[in-house]
Amino acid sequence: MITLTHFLVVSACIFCIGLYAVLAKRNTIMILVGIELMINAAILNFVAFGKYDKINYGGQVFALFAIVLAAAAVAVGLAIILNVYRHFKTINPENIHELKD
Amino acid sequence: MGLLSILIFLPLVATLLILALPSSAKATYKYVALGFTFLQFGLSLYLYGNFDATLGGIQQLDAYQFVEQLAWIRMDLGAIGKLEIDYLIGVDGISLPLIVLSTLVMLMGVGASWNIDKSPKGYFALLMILNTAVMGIFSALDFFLFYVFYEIMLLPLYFLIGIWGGERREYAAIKFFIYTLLGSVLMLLVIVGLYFSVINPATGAHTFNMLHMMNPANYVDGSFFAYIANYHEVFGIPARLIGFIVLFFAFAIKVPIVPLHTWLPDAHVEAPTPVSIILAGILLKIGGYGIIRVCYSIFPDIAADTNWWLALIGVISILYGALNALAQKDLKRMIAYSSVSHMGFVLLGIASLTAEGVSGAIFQMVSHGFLSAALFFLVGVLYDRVHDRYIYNFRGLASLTPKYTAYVAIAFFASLGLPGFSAFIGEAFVIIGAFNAESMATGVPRWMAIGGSIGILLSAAYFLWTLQRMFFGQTRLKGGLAWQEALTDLNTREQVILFPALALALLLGIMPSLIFSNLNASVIQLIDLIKPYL
Amino acid sequence: MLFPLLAFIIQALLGKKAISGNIALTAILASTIISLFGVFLPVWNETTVLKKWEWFTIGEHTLYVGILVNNLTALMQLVVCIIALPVHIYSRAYMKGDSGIHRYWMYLSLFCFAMLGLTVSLNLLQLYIFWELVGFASYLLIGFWFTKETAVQANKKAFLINRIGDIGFLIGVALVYAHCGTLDLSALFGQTGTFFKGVDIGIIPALDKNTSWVTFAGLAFFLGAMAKSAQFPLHIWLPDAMEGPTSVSSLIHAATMVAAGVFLLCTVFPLFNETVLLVITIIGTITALSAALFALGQYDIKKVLAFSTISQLGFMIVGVGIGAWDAAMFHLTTHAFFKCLLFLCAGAVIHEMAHLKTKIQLDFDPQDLRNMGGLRRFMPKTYTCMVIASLSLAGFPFTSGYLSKDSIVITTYEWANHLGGAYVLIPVVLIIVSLLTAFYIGRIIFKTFFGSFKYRTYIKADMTFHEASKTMLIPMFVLAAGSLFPFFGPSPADYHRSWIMLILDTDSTYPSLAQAHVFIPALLTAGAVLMWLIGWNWYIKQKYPLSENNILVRFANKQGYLNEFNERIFVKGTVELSRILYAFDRHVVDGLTKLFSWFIRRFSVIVYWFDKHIVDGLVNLFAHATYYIGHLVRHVQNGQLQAYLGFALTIVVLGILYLLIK
Amino acid sequence: MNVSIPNILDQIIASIPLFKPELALIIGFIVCIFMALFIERRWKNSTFIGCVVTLAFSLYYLIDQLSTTGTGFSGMWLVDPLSTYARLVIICSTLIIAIFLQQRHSKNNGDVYSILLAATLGMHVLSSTSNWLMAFIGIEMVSIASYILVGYFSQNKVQSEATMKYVLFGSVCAAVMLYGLSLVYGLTGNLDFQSAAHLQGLMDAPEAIVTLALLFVFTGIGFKLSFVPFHVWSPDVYQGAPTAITAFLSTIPKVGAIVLFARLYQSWSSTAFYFSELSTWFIIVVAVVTMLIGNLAALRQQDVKRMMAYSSIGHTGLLLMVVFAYQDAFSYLLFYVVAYVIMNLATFIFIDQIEQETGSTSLLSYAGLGKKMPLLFTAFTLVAVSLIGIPPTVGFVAKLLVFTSTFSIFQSSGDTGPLLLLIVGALTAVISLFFYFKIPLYAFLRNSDQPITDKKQVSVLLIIAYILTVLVILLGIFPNWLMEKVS
Repeated sequence: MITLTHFLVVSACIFCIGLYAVLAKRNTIMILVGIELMINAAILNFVAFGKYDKINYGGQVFALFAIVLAAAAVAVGLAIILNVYRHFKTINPENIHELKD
Repeated sequence: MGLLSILIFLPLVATLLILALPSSAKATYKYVALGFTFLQFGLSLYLYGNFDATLGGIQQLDAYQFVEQLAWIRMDLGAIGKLEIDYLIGVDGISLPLIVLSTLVMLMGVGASWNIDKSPKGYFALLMILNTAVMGIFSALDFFLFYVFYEIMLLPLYFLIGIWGGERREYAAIKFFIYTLLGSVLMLLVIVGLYFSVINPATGAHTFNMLHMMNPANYVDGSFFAYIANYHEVFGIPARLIGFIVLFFAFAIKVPIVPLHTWLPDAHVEAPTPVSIILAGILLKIGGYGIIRVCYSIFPDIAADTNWWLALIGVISILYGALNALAQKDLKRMIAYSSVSHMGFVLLGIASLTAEGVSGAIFQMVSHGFLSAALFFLVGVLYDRVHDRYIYNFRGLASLTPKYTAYVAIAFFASLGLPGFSAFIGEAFVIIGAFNAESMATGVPRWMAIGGSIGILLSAAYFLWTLQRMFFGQTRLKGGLAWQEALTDLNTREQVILFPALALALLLGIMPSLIFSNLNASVIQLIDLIKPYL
Repeated sequence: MLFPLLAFIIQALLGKKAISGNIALTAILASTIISLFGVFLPVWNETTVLKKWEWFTIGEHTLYVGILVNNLTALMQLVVCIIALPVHIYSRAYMKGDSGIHRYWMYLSLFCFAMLGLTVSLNLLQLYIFWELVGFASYLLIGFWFTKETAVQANKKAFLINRIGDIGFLIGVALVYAHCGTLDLSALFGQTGTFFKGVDIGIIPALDKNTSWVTFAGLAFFLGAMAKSAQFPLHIWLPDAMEGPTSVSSLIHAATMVAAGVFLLCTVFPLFNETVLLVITIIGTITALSAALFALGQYDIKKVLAFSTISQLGFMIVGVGIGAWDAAMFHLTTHAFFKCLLFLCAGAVIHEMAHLKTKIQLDFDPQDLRNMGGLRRFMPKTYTCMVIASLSLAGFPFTSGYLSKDSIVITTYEWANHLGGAYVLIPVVLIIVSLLTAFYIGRIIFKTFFGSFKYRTYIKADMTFHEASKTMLIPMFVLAAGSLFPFFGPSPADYHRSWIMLILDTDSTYPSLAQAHVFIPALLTAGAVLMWLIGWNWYIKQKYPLSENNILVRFANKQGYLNEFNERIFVKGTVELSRILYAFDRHVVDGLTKLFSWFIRRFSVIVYWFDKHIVDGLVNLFAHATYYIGHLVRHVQNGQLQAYLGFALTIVVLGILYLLIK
Repeated sequence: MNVSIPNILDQIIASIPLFKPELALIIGFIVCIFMALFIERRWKNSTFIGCVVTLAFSLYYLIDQLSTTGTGFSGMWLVDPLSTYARLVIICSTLIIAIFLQQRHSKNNGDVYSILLAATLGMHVLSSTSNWLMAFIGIEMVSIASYILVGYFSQNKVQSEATMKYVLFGSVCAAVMLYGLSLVYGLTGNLDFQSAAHLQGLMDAPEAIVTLALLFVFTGIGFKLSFVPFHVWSPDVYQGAPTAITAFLSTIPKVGAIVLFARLYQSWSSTAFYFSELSTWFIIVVAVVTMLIGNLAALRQQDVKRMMAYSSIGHTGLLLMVVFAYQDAFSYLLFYVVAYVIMNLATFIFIDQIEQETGSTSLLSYAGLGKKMPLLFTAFTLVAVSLIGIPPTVGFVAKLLVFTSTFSIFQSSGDTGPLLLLIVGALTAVISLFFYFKIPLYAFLRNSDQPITDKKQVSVLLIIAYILTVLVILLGIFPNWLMEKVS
């Protein structure tokens, strides 16, 4: 039987993977993916916790909204990455440092 | 709108007028400024004439004169209570002489800036704003109001030094500004603290009213700056002590004392002549005034405890400034350092906590006011002629410009404390007061007084030496003939500006009662305020 | 008293136009008349006049200004006037044609005003004010020829050294004020004053004179007096002060101003306790001796006189020190006359020499004794005056100097005798000094007026080296009259009968010794005569053909070996000694001051360096430090997105860890 | 309790009135989209007008909401004076921003306004909720809208890079926050952070998890407020974005976020439990560090916009101080916010104006401009003075109020935290003098080499800016005009 703990562990793992992707990947798309993973980890948490929240299903609702917003954010993100690519001809964040002190 | 308010805001009107005038009317600006300052001067004289010398002032409002009180800011801050700030102004024997002095010096300043041609509009506008601020500082009795004027004063000065100054003007201006702001922001914290510690007995609300702050009865028990009963400690230091130190620090920067004086020489050397005049003539006095009005009146207990240190600082400033002045090769710098030395006397006198010392200190402030103004003006005259202030580049000016030399000699002797001139009275009574301190048991030892009197000797040394180096002996100029051509003697305008100052120095030297009579009641009251804590 | 002030103001206003000096002259004349008939005669030996007006109130105390005229002050201001008048007249001729003459008169009037004010001041502060004004006037007059480098140096030096004294004075004033709460002279030192009777008016109940502060105050006042009347080691300014015009030297640096110190001491005399008095006496003695010795070695006529002034002042100081301030005042008065006269004569001589110099384009120092000689025949009147004055200085009978000097020496002797022990040294020294005085003044006379004039060859028929003009001579005669005994007392021998002593009489605490009155004057006179003879022989004999003067020749023959002896052992010795001492004075005492001032300047430079680099440096350092931290903070902003994220999240993680393990 | 559908519907209907301004915004938003799609082509500026009208409507509704307080949508939506005034500020400043955009980017800018409205809506949500769900939605709305705004006009490398950094950084923070929220939700089973159950849940939960959750949550808010260490994005983005957008970023989002944060902090710090003191310490430390870093880093900047970015970081520190001192009376919180908004808007309008003149935002290009445009630079200097906090300007009064409230806390508690805040706040004012006064320094004290080309420019924007400047002074001298309103 799968307990809450399993969900939490899994989501924590996903979160960490996402974090790793965000910090380590040399490709902006991959960073976006990482972000997605982190968000999904959170969503997983919500759903898992939501199971115990019988009153007004806050967890599930939150999860739904989170999914929507994440989708929107990622959409915007992709568009902007495209834009960046137009100018820089690369999407490696390392090479994108016009702005700095 | 009482006379005092008029006195304060007259220059503001002048500013608006100047700003309103089209730049085609360049030439009229200075006349506007002159007119208004003159009006102001007359007004201040009128106030001085109608001043009732028997009233003390210091901590009770009814003893102040020309008082105006309007509710200014009333804010409800919920849990913190109501914020009440009054537009409260008034003068007593300590502030009035300084106001008159300021108006006079302002007049000199405007006169000195007669041939400013670099964007005169801004120049005179700023000058007038500065004027307003100064008047406000000397007459404000509400701490918030005081602080506001105190800060407003900085801005015009920054630009006056920064725009119309010499080569290193940026450095000088920002240095001056930073120094003073550092003092004042810390002062703000103390003001807030006082605000919470003091309540207005009438309304029961917290207040910024200085006079309430001077009365121990108004302090809330257990409040931050409450008196010795249940007092706070910060890092093991009594809160009141800290408050006193912070305020003293803020004003000491203005005085300035050693080692907080380093802005002064730079500011003076870089500032244009009129600004130096105002700087030395008025702004340094604000420091001394603040120490008397704020530090000593609001923290009498601490004042009584710490005056030994203050006196020490005073003596150090005297000697240190004098020695520095002796070492200078730049005339203006020399005079700047001499100011440090002379203001040291003020501190010593105040710290002596004797009627003689304090009166002497205030007298010294006044006399140094126009004497230093005159000195800087004289330097400016020289600088206008040949654009050089380096002492060793001049020799035997006496035979070249007799009038100028005469004025310089008089000014020098007046400020080295030759009897018959005002500086002597000031310094002599500071010394006497400092000696008296021991019999009054205010805790200022005699050796400090002696140290101070050595300062008199040193001042004689550097002034005479300069006189000898620059004016006597065979004429020998660095610039050669070109300079001989350039070095014309004083013209009428310059004499018109100089003569009153020196005449006043003489007059006050012979009849000090002109100031002492109005001063005395307040001083005695101040001493009585502090005495219980000795 | 106010006349000179008016004169000063008027002349200040007139500026260049006031050349004649008539104004000053009339003014001083007026004030002389007033001071004689209006002030002196009524007050003298009568009740003291005391007028006061409120000046200002400070704290609880009110200060008054006013005039206080008692015997002492009346005498003093009379002296000032009477000396000042002739000098004014004299100056008209002496200073004629000088470019800055208008300034001269201005300053002179200023000085007279200040000096008179000083004499009649009511309270110590007022006294102090005039005291400094006097110094200021002398500063101006010394530096009268301000293009002369030495003059400017001299007046700076004079003023600064006087400043030292002034500070002493000021400290004294402050102390008195702090303890008695008043500065009124009559209240302090009058017959009923605090110090005189120990009556309680001050903060402290009954005044005990032996408290430390009284001593301190006394010493402070004495410091003031030392500087003003050129006591060792603060005497160094006086010789240099001779850079001023001679008339000025005669008035200020011989007769009046330098005496102000003595006057001050007499005024505050009740303040002094034994310790202070002893110090005063010793200093006075040292001064007298050293100055006399220095005088021996001088060639500049004015310098000799300057040193002699110093040594005479020493006498007066001793007089005060031993408590006989009446004697001191007496000597002050007489000295004023003859020393002033001496200077005027010297002035006349120098004047002529200078004329000659300008005539015969030759470069020599018109003040150098070695260039003079044999002037007797050219300017006999001057010669006479000078001789009278010198006799008076040397203390010959029938001169005023005789009376006053004896009065001091005798009193000292009595005093010493009373105390016994090492104190006896002091009168002995004084006697020696007066002998030396006789010698060097004789030397001047001989060197100036006898012997052969070095430049006589230049004096052709057409250019006459003539007597000084009338305007210069008349004052000299007046003063000459003044330096003879009848002017001061009926008896040529007994100083007790002189009117000054009679009035100012201080009750001496010690018995007067009859024999002293006989023996000391005799000794002095004899010694003086001896000195003169020695001088005579020594300076004349070598230079004049024997046929000149038979009496002398015989005398010389008899005393030949004695002369040799004197010459070798005594005179030479003394002269050498004086040379050495003078060198010492020049290079050590004066050198010390030079060194000191040099040191102060160096020190000030160091302090300035400190100020510039340490104090200000710290400020700038602080600013730069802040600025640099600002720079460090920016390292995070390297433009790397992931670096940003890493940074932020690392901080978060660190925070978490910290919170967990804390 | 399990409420029946009709009840819920009734409740929703009942709470509609509380939602009017937002409804207006929503409608306006949709309308604007269509206008941008169809009408804009024929009728220029139509969307702008639509936007303005919308804002006006919502303003109107807000004003008659002033007195009302209440909660709606089963406690998810709460309306109280704080939120109302905050939304007023937001609406007004959005209006100015809209005009700003219209003035600067008049071509093909239709959609911008709709996005602006969306952002405003998000802000409204932020400022008037105590529910995590709403809060998150609000934050995300604002964020996404701002991403688009920043990226919308991106023509060159710099702008697109700024956008990218903004997006990625923002999304990561949002994700982290979301994770934190999920944990919080798990621990408490409740999404209303003011409710007792929520606090109770936090108290019962194991400390480690709570700590983790709180810090994660703060990450998200920190990104919006851009306090240390989540400030790193702001300089780059501020510099890269068009000035109008920078003005928007530096002011409006912060208003909403600070209100939310204030509510959160107030509710959490009220308990006598470890996470209360934890959040207290968190806020103190962060405030101090933020003030220091913001002002110190600004010292070295040569680009005005970048400098202003740091300065706004520094001001965030002060805002945190306000939050820290935020007790029952919110008046000075609002006062500070208003002051801050006024000053920043004015500043950026000036910067933009100068950029139009000289085509550069580097300080060096300001040299000697004081003679060319004396009025503008005088006003600019006054605003700078206000930013430093020197009387007689609104900045000073705001700062005074902050200090006052903080001091009152210090006096009552007596611990060193608030004192530290006070001292640092005072000192950073001195430091800030350095860089703010670079503007007049270059403009007035330095002399320019290029010839003076005097062209009189009077635009709507400038007039607005001057009005704002006058406000800065007037409110500085008579602050109670404003205070009487808000309290």
